[in-house]
Amino acid sequence: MREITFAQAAMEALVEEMERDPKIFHMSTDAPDALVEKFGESRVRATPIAESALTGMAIGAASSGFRPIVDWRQVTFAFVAMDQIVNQAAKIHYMFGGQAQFPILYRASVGGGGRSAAQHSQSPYSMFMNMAGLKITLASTPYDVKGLLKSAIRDNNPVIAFESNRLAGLKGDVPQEDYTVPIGKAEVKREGTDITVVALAWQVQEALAAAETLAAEGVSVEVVDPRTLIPMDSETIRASVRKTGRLIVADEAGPTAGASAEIATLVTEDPDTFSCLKAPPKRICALQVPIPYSPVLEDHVFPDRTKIVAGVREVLGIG
Amino acid sequence: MREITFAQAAMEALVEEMERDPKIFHMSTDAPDALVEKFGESRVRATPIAESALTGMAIGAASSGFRPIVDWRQVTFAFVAMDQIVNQAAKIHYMFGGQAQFPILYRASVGGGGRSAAQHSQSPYSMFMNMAGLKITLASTPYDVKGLLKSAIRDNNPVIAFESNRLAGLKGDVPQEDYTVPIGKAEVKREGTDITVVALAWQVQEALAAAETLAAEGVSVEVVDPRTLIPMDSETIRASVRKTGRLIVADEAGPTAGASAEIATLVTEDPDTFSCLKAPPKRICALQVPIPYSPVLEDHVFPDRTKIVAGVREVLGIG
Amino acid sequence: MPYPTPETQREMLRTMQTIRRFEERASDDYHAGDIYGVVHCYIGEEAVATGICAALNDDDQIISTHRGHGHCIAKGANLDRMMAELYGREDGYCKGKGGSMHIADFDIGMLGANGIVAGGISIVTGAGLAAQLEGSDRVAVSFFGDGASNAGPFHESLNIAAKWKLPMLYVCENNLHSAQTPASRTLAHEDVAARAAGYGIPGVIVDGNDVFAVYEAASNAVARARAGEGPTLIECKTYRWRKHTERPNQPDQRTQEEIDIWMKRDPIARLVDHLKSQQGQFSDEEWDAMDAAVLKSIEASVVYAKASPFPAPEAALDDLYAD
Amino acid sequence: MPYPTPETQREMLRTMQTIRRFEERASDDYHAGDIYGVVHCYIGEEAVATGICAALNDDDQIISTHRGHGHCIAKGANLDRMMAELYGREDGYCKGKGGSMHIADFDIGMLGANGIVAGGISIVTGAGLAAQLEGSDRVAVSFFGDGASNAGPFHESLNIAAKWKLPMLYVCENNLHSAQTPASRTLAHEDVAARAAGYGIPGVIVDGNDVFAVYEAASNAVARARAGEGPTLIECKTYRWRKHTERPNQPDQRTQEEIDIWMKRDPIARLVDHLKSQQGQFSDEEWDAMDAAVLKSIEASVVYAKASPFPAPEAALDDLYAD
Ligand SMILES: Cc1ncc(C[n+]2csc(CCOP(=O)(O)OP(=O)(O)O)c2C)c(N)n1
Ligand SMILES: Cc1ncc(C[n+]2csc(CCOP(=O)(O)OP(=O)(O)O)c2C)c(N)n1
Ligand SMILES: [Mg+2]
Ligand SMILES: [Mg+2]
Repeated sequence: MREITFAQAAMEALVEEMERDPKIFHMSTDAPDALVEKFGESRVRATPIAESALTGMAIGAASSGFRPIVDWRQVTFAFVAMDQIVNQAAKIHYMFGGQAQFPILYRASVGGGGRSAAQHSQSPYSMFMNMAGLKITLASTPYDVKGLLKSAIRDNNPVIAFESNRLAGLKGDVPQEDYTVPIGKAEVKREGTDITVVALAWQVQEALAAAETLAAEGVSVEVVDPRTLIPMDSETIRASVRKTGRLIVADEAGPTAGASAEIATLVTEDPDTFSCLKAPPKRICALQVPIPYSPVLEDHVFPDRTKIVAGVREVLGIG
Repeated sequence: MREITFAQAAMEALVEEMERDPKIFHMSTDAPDALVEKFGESRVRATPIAESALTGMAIGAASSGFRPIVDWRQVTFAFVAMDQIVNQAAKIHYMFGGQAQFPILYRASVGGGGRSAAQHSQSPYSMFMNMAGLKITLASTPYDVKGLLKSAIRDNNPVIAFESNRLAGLKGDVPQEDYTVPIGKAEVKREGTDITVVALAWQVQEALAAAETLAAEGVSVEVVDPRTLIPMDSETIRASVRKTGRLIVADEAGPTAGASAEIATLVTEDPDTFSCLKAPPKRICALQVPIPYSPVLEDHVFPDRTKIVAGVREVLGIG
Repeated sequence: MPYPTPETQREMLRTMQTIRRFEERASDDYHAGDIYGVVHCYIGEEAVATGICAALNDDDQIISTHRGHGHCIAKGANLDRMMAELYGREDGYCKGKGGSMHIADFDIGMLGANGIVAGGISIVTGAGLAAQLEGSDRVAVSFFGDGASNAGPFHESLNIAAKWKLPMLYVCENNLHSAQTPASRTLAHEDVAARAAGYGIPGVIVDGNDVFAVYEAASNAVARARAGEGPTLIECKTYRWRKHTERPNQPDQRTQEEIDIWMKRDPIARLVDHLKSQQGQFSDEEWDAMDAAVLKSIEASVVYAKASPFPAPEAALDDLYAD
Repeated sequence: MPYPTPETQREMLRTMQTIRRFEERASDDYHAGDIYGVVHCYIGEEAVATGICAALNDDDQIISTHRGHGHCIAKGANLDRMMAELYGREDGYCKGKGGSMHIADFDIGMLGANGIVAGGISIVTGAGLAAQLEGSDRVAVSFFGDGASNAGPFHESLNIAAKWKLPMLYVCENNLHSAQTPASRTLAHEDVAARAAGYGIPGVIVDGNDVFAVYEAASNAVARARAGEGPTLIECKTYRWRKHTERPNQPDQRTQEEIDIWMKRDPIARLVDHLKSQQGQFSDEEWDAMDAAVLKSIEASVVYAKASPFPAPEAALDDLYAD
């Protein structure tokens, strides 16, 4: 297999799907060169800075037989389009009694680490989880992002694919052949017996590194990657916690009403899983502040492998 | 003391504060008659339908020495203003290093029950909880809404006051004298020993009714009302659960990444409280769907006293 | 432009009267408690939807607003399924999930009423983009109010449609009010059509109570759109006779004087007068018969609605996702 | 309008040169790794901020964009604290929390650079409303790009400001590009100023590389605003010399030819030529001395920045709320 980066894998998914299906077109405020060269300016549209309009136009085009892709780029730019996301894309299939389909892929970068400060750094996926009607993916590897984007493009519903900025350069094995990663299936990224770390996106990589460190100390960490936030594969997560009896959720978003709170609650509210818990669940998240600019501040805000290692030790009552 | 409605109490808060402080002015797409008559069209502005602009204008006016109130009306209308809420109001005090103050009250109605369907019925407060930088109130009684609105208006930060549609006509005692309800303080609305029901807004009324029903069966329910969602008074909630050992969160919002998930997690992640838990926490929430129009559908979606009673019995393993 | 054929004129009249009678009935049944939530009536503005849709083909697409019954009917929606939706029943267009503010019929190119002011403008612009991408000669029409014209999506959509020469009609129903607020307090320039200049597209003002004027403007705009020349902004000056909504406690700041002036400009009476004045073209009897037929179809829709069951409560969980 | 006084002209030149030198240094130090994140340079557009701010009083207010250094400097911001902010230090304007895209100085009426395109337009409109409510004669100025003029907030804010006659200047810096996308592909009408007609306000086009032209337009608009006659839209045609950002891998679709044409229209060289051509008004030595002084102040700002400590990590938790 080839090694390619997360960003390359994502772009491959778009290229291959656009080759496969002429009904797919792409809109974003700057058009990606790789797509323009292959598919031309009509199918790959550089648009005015009007994300609200793009988001809505995708809905109308989708119900007219197309399969639009809108790249919001940084998720913070998507907030100008929030009405079209919350009140329109998420609701209208349901509200109109299911009479039309809206196959749309919305893409957005999340996260931080780029010293880009508060208006270009955020991981607000839980805001989109709270409303009903969307599907949401959040990949952690090049393999997954390509497979998830393909599933998202082929899905007949609006799907938001969030991609963590920090992963863009991450390399990993990606097959040449066509494949998909199903929406709604978590993956155990590393098996273990002492504690479950449910990690999201970049934190999967951090959790795997932490697990490696801890393995040297004889601590066996299971790393579970939900891969899609909606629908959430609660069964895989609960099964892991029933096995290990302990839960950490690692997320680069702030904790408050976050995906981390949802995952912790999915675990604790399930009577069978609750009865297996040997320790309280723990969230290892970003500090609950906007993301600051200065490197020393930004690095302090985000969780990382060191904080996960410390958290595991705390939950296990060691060191 | 007088009995007045929730809506009247809220309006009194605005009138009294505007009388007290000439720097307060009001903007909304239709101007409330009661305010226009008292303060005139300059201070009480009927605006174009441009909630994004209003939300932003409040920020600029606030940093110039005013204390604006913007009534978004239904919260679903506020999504067009989401950039100004998330990227601007919530972030700029922090992002600019605290150099200016932004005392703003944003008001919005949440909830359902009015057969107004998906685009006019939603309780998305957890979306606003996930971002850092706002304060958020959610009152359940006429007394609280007046006191909380006064605190919100006097606060030097952007505060969102969510008010549940179903409470508008609820009557309750409200003193004539000036008083405030502090932001960040929960209230035990009814004491009990067997189970804690943390209830939000309209669900406080439902939980109190359920508690009454259950009392007749010898079940003692403690009802805790957080009253503000940010900051959340986790200590009062945890203390109650340490006493009762059992938790239900009742919320008219859908559960997923909701305030209910946050409250459940605040309880379970605290080691002292976790060790007191005799049963898994339970969420009694709206079904995770957009709100449908037809009465039979809408009523099926929302939680109510009957569902709370059933939930309490289930958690206690009775009936 | 010559008048439409007599048959088309009658068709227009039938459509306008159907809108009016449908809403009179919907209002009655709302006050009787059979229809729920919020109902916004279009009465007084019937010539706009009718004149525009008369210029469209069946496969052309429109999007509507919170005040959507007129657009639905003018585009050819089924009255039974509309009424059943208002009644919250299983056979309603949205299986009871939508109600008055959300009637849609994608099969006839009616992309939905929309409860968010200006919420539909970009959506239907996407339908226009779809037509262009397909190379079809379909056009797409956005209906919206004077109030909506002050919202961001209006601007973003018109700019894109103009730049990309999308086959669009942007139809502003300027009824001089947005809820309780008069347009004179919200529109910086009293003519919404004046904004077209900023996008380099035609901005046309028509008497929205004159169905022929609306039809003519629409026909020109449709021809332009089909020719690949891009969008037109059509501002129809009109008026709603009723309060903003049918809610019992709905306030209304408008003066009776203003209302009276506009009721004298009744678009339906005008068309009837026109038909009658064209000697021998339209008799009182014909008009009565037409109205009776319209009323019958409305009555039938109520019968249909009442016969349709309420959805099962559990149906609330259906339709969240497409397969 | 007569030229500004020679002293004012020199002041303008000093401001423009300060902007340019500040950014040349910021770019160098960014590439050296001392400044982080994203830096957008204003070089080539200095006459806009300078000409506009020269027409303002100290207590007038402005809001900026992601490309904000020029606006800060023209409004009188402290170079030391600007540079310290770019360096991410404790003595920076935002204590290191904001960086290049978020420099603000509320004390001098600079309401902040803003990382969201069009994000500041409504905020500063609120400052204009505050001035009006207070009865003060302050004006407020929104700077934004051609790209931002296609976004909803532009439309909503201009309509409100026009309707309410707010004391506002809306200054579009049309540098013919938004990131990689040329304005010719995004603006339905090539002149943003054409949109003013839709709001019934003046829309003025000026040569944005001619500081006197900008100053004159600004002075007229300020007079109009202070007289209670409402806002003006001023479109300044200009050009950025550098790529969209200073990122090493920043793409650039613009042709060298286009860049060269605009570099020949250098606003600074034009002002220098003007000063020199007015016999005896400005010598080479004076210009060299001015530039040397400017460079010295920039150098001093770097020294200040480097001497300032990084914030303590825990400071990340400060400033979330005002007391
Ligand atoms: C974004 C948004 N803001 C406010 C409302 C509340 N609202 C519903 S209809 C209406 C007035 C709309 O006026 P206009 O666009 O002129 O349409 P009309 O009702 O006159 O047909 C308002 C303010 C809404 N539905 N959506
Ligand atoms: C809402 C939003 N969309 C996209 C971006 C990304 N972005 C940053 S600057 C820029 C181009 C802005 O162009 P313009 O307004 O003309 O200003 P200029 O950079 O030319 O000064 C874009 C697309 C953003 N910051 N905000
Ligand atoms: Mg109107
Ligand atoms: Mg530009």
